[in-house]
Amino acid sequence: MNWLDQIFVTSGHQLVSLAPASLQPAASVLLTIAAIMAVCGGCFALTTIIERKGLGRIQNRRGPNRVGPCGLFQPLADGLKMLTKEDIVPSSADKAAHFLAPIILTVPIWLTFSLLPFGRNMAALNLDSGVLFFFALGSATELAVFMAGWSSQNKYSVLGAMRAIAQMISYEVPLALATVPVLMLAGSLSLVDIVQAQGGYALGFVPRWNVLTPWGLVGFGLFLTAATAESNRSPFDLPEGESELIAGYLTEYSGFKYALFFLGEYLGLFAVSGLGVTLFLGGWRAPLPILEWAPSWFWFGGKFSALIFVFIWARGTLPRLRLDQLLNLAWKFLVPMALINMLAAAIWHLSPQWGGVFTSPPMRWLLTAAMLVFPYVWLGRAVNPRAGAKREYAYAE
Amino acid sequence: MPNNIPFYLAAAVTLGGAIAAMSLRNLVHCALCAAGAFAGLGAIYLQLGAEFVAAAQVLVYVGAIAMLIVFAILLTRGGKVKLTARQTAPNRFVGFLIVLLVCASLAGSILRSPSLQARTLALPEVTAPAQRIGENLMTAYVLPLETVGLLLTAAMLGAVVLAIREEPEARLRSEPTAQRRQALEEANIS
Amino acid sequence: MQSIIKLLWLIPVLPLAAAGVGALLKRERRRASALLAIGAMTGSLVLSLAAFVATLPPADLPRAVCNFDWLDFGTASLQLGWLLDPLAAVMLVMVSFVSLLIFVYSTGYMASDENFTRFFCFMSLFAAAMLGILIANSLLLLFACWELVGLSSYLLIGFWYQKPAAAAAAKKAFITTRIGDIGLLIGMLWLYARAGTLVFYDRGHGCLEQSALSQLAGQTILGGMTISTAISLLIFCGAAGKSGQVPLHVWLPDAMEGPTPVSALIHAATMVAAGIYLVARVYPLMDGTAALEAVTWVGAITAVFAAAIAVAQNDIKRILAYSTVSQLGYMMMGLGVGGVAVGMFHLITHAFFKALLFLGAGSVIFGCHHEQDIRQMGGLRKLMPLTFAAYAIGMMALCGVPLAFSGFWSKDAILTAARQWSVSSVPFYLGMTGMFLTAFYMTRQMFYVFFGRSNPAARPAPESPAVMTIPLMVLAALAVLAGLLGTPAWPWFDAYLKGGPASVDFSKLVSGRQIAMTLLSATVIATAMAFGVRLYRATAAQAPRPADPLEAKLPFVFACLRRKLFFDEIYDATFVRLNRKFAQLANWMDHAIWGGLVALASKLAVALARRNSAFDERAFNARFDATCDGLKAGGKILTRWQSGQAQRYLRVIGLAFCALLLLMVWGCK
Amino acid sequence: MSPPSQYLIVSAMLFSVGFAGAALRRNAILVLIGIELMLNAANLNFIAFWRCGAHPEALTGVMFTIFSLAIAAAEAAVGLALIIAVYRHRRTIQLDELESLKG
Repeated sequence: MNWLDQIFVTSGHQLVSLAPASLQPAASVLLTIAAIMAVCGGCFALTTIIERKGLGRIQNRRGPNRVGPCGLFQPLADGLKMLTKEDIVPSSADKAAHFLAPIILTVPIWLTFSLLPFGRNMAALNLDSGVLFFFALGSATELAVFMAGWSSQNKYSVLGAMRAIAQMISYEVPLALATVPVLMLAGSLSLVDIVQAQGGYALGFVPRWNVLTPWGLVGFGLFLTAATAESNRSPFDLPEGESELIAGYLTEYSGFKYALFFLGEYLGLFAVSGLGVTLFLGGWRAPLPILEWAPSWFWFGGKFSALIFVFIWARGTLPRLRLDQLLNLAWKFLVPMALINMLAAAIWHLSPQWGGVFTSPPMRWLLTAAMLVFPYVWLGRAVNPRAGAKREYAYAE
Repeated sequence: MPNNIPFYLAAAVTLGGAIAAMSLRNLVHCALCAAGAFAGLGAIYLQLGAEFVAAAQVLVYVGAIAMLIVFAILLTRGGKVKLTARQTAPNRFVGFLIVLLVCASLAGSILRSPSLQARTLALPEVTAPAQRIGENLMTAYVLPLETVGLLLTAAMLGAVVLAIREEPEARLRSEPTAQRRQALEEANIS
Repeated sequence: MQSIIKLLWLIPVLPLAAAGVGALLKRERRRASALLAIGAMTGSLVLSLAAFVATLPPADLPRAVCNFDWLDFGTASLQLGWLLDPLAAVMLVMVSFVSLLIFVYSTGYMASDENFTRFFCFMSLFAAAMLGILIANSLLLLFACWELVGLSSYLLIGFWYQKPAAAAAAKKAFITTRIGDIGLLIGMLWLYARAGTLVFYDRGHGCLEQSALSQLAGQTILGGMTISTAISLLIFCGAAGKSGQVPLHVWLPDAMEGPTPVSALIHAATMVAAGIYLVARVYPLMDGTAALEAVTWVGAITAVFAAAIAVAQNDIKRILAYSTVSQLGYMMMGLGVGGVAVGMFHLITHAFFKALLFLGAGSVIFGCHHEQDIRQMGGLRKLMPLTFAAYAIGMMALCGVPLAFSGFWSKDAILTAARQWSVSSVPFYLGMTGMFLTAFYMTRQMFYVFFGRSNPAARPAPESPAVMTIPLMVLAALAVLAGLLGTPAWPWFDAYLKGGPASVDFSKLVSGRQIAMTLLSATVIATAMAFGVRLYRATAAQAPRPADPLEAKLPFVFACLRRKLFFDEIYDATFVRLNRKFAQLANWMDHAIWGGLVALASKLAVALARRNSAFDERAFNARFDATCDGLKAGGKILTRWQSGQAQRYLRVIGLAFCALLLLMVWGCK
Repeated sequence: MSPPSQYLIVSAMLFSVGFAGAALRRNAILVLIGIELMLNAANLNFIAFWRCGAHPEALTGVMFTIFSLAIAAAEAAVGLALIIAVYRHRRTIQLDELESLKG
């Protein structure tokens, strides 16, 4: 089954070897870029239709079903519509910034895909400080959001941009802190090494994925929450709260640039999902030893799709937060919880050295789980002091 | 030197961004160009093999400092361009001469340095692995690390204290809300 | 013993952590703070018991120590450490047990106080410091904890700092004990200078071990006094301050302004015992020196003196306070005449019955709505039967009623030792007098509080809640039973401290000397009680109470005693007044002498200057003005450089930078 | 041009540009940006010397740059907070109008 696992790698090599020798490095790079762009572009198209269909299901309606079989060609139609629409630039806008914002938004996100290991030997770049790079590129999008909001010279745009930036800065902290335990235990910032560190099975069948440890579970939860906020998705989509801000920093965009923002948003979602899969869900590793025969990219794709589905599900289910709730959640719950999680991971890591009962996995489990459950309950109460109280509803007379 | 093209590109972005940042009229443009210069410098670090520093550079300068500057510009109403206003400090020609002098003396001293002339070989292949940096931070540089942590905390507190808005009527304003809350509670009880 | 010593540091650290966490709790988290303090104290008690069990004979070692370097300076180093020996272990158990009971009691007594959490935070801090003193194996660590005890007692006495009396009492306690502490500090420094270490026991190198002791005892200073005597006296200063010995006792009765549990914990059971413990701890240093005689005399005088004052007091807690001072005197006397075991045994028994009395008094005060004047009480026997019973047991134990009560056995040991003291027999008679007075004033108090008719104005309430009475009953049981550990027939306590097994020998109980002592004590106490009953039965029965019958008979003596033998007045008239006078003198010196000299000098100078000025005006000034003008013009040019323009400065920096660079690159070839 | 000196030349130019901005522009925020650029130029020097120096395995230049980055972050935060505070009091951040420290 090895050939199936490495099919993309070997076919890529063969394609590159067709090129003249002097151009082979460049050809290899171009091929990788083309492959990533094609796959992610395809995913983008597919996700839009799946999301609309899925939301439709959740809301008890059918979703798009006119274009093609079951509405499957809807993304094509949407794309055509976007591309042929008039590109309107407000007359008072700052033209250069207005033009550059969508580009600056999408380029760093494309770059992040080069770091993800999509399968065994399938990472385009194995940077030594990959995770840090990932966050660096993610933080570059804040500037693009600011440019979009400010250059539109529209109050709604500026307000939306400011909200988005406040949200992104706030949630970058827990996002980064939630990943720290993984880095600590893998001993590396490289995504390839992190997947490597999650190899093998405990007891012969339980995979050693980070999510299957107490701190990994908590870290994954924190990561997922912060990632949702970081990619401005519901229930954290305040910057685009249409009832308050029309469409936030996107208000003055139309046509292709609007499509680019849309693309950027989905690509951001893909990027954090891919990172989540890599950091917590074992990357391209199979969940059971008997399933090792399936190719690694299949498992990555499967976990990735499951995560995307969770995001769609959350969007269809959860109501939008208020701004103060949003910031309270970040600073009073996620950040302290992530710090405690780091301590728990450190204890998990060091406890075997203490000897005695601590070497047994159940004891380590209990210890770290206890360390995390109590702060969870306590901090949860601090964020929402009325939790547990009897709910009171105000009805109209 | 064809293999040096990435370096020239990054250097051009850095210097171009810096020059634009220092010469444009619109402050927000200046800040954005400065962010570009910071990012270009990150690219140079990457070429030099300092991956970790490059990532940190982008994270800190583009992600944080540029955003801070932009916020400061908006808070001080610097985004509004007054085209009539003078942009440069007084005695600009004297200043310009001094700047030229600084530039010339720096460049001259670099070009004349005999120890730099001697190293005409290609760069050695070294990298700064993140793991080694971490080990260094936790062993030899642990005191500076703690000090920097303290400094950052102090700076954060200082920045908050400096920039916080003094509100003498803050207490007065909170009282009506307390009353309102009480009223709401009473309404709930009834 | 070796295994428990590793964990010994936890005993003080647990309450310390509870205090730290409690300080962070919100004021509304009353339950949490109480549970935290009580939980930490329970942990300490469990560890203390474990430590105690480890020291029980046959123990593997006489004592276990654990030392570590605290800081190095040059070639010397300061060591800290902790130790475990029978002396420390028994105190640990006593302190943590009594503290725990008082914590539980406080949850009832302080229930309506709004600063409940602060109270438990301070109490935990106090307990931590006290336990720290007990396990300290270094005079330095002991001193640090000692000062912490002082601080926390300051905080606790002044707990109701809104009351001016409480604030003043806290200040008084702090300053008075500080006077003693200066002695302790000097003694400590001297000891360090001579012995080179402050660690008590360190495998033969400690300052209480043979080599250091013989070196200290070998050298003499002024008047043939050995250095160990001098250092011992200085250390005893600290102990006297903390334990309220004459003449530094004045703070202790005033400290009753604090909440009653505080009085019970600090001024009955633990803190005042710290002084006794300190003397017991450094006993090897004092052994065989003249310092022990000083300890004995101070103790004996304090015992009588405080008991006499207690006769004329009307505040229920103040009486107990003076009684404490008096009993502390007994302890000091016991240490002086009989050694560690005698003094410490009375300390332990006293801790139980005095804590019992204070908590009983607290219960009475709680029931009488914070009324503390015994003349306003009365008839509480029927309303508070449990409190009455407990209080009566405590009172009997305090008086030393023979055979059944712990106070008898411990006091008996002291008096027996005093009888055999080779130096003088006066302390024995003083002790007997003190015993008489003790029985008398306790009888007086009992009649006033519990007998007679209740005062309707005081609106006495029925019995206190169970959380308060249960500690009372536990302490009452202990006040009786603790004495059994040190009877002459079975001197277990003495043997335990020495690290050997105790032998049972009932014949000692019926030896002629013992019977004589018992009969003598019984006679003295019975006489005193009968006297008290006769005097006060009639008075107590009337409500409102008439004047004190003793006052009617001996007005002058009574007035003197009521004013506490004028100690506060004497201090005001001597030390305070002297201080003020000295300040006035200094002030006058400043004004009259130094001021006069200065004025004279200045007058001379002025006269000289007048003469000179005329000359100057013509000869020098013209030129000088010209120079000044020149300077001023130059200054103006220079001020233009300091323009306040940051960027101009930056440019100058740039120029300087260029110059430096050029100099470096092209200049130094 | 030798490898180290090309980086040094870029660094020198960056420094000069930053210095020019700091010395010639009126706006305090731009002056701050100029100072940041100068700091960056110094960082580039550290990295270049680390790479071309005799003991690259010691990571000295890299460590220094990391600390410098942290300090730059603190400096920017405090500097901008100062600028905002000054703006509140004086309603201007033009440096030539802020001359209360004039001698």
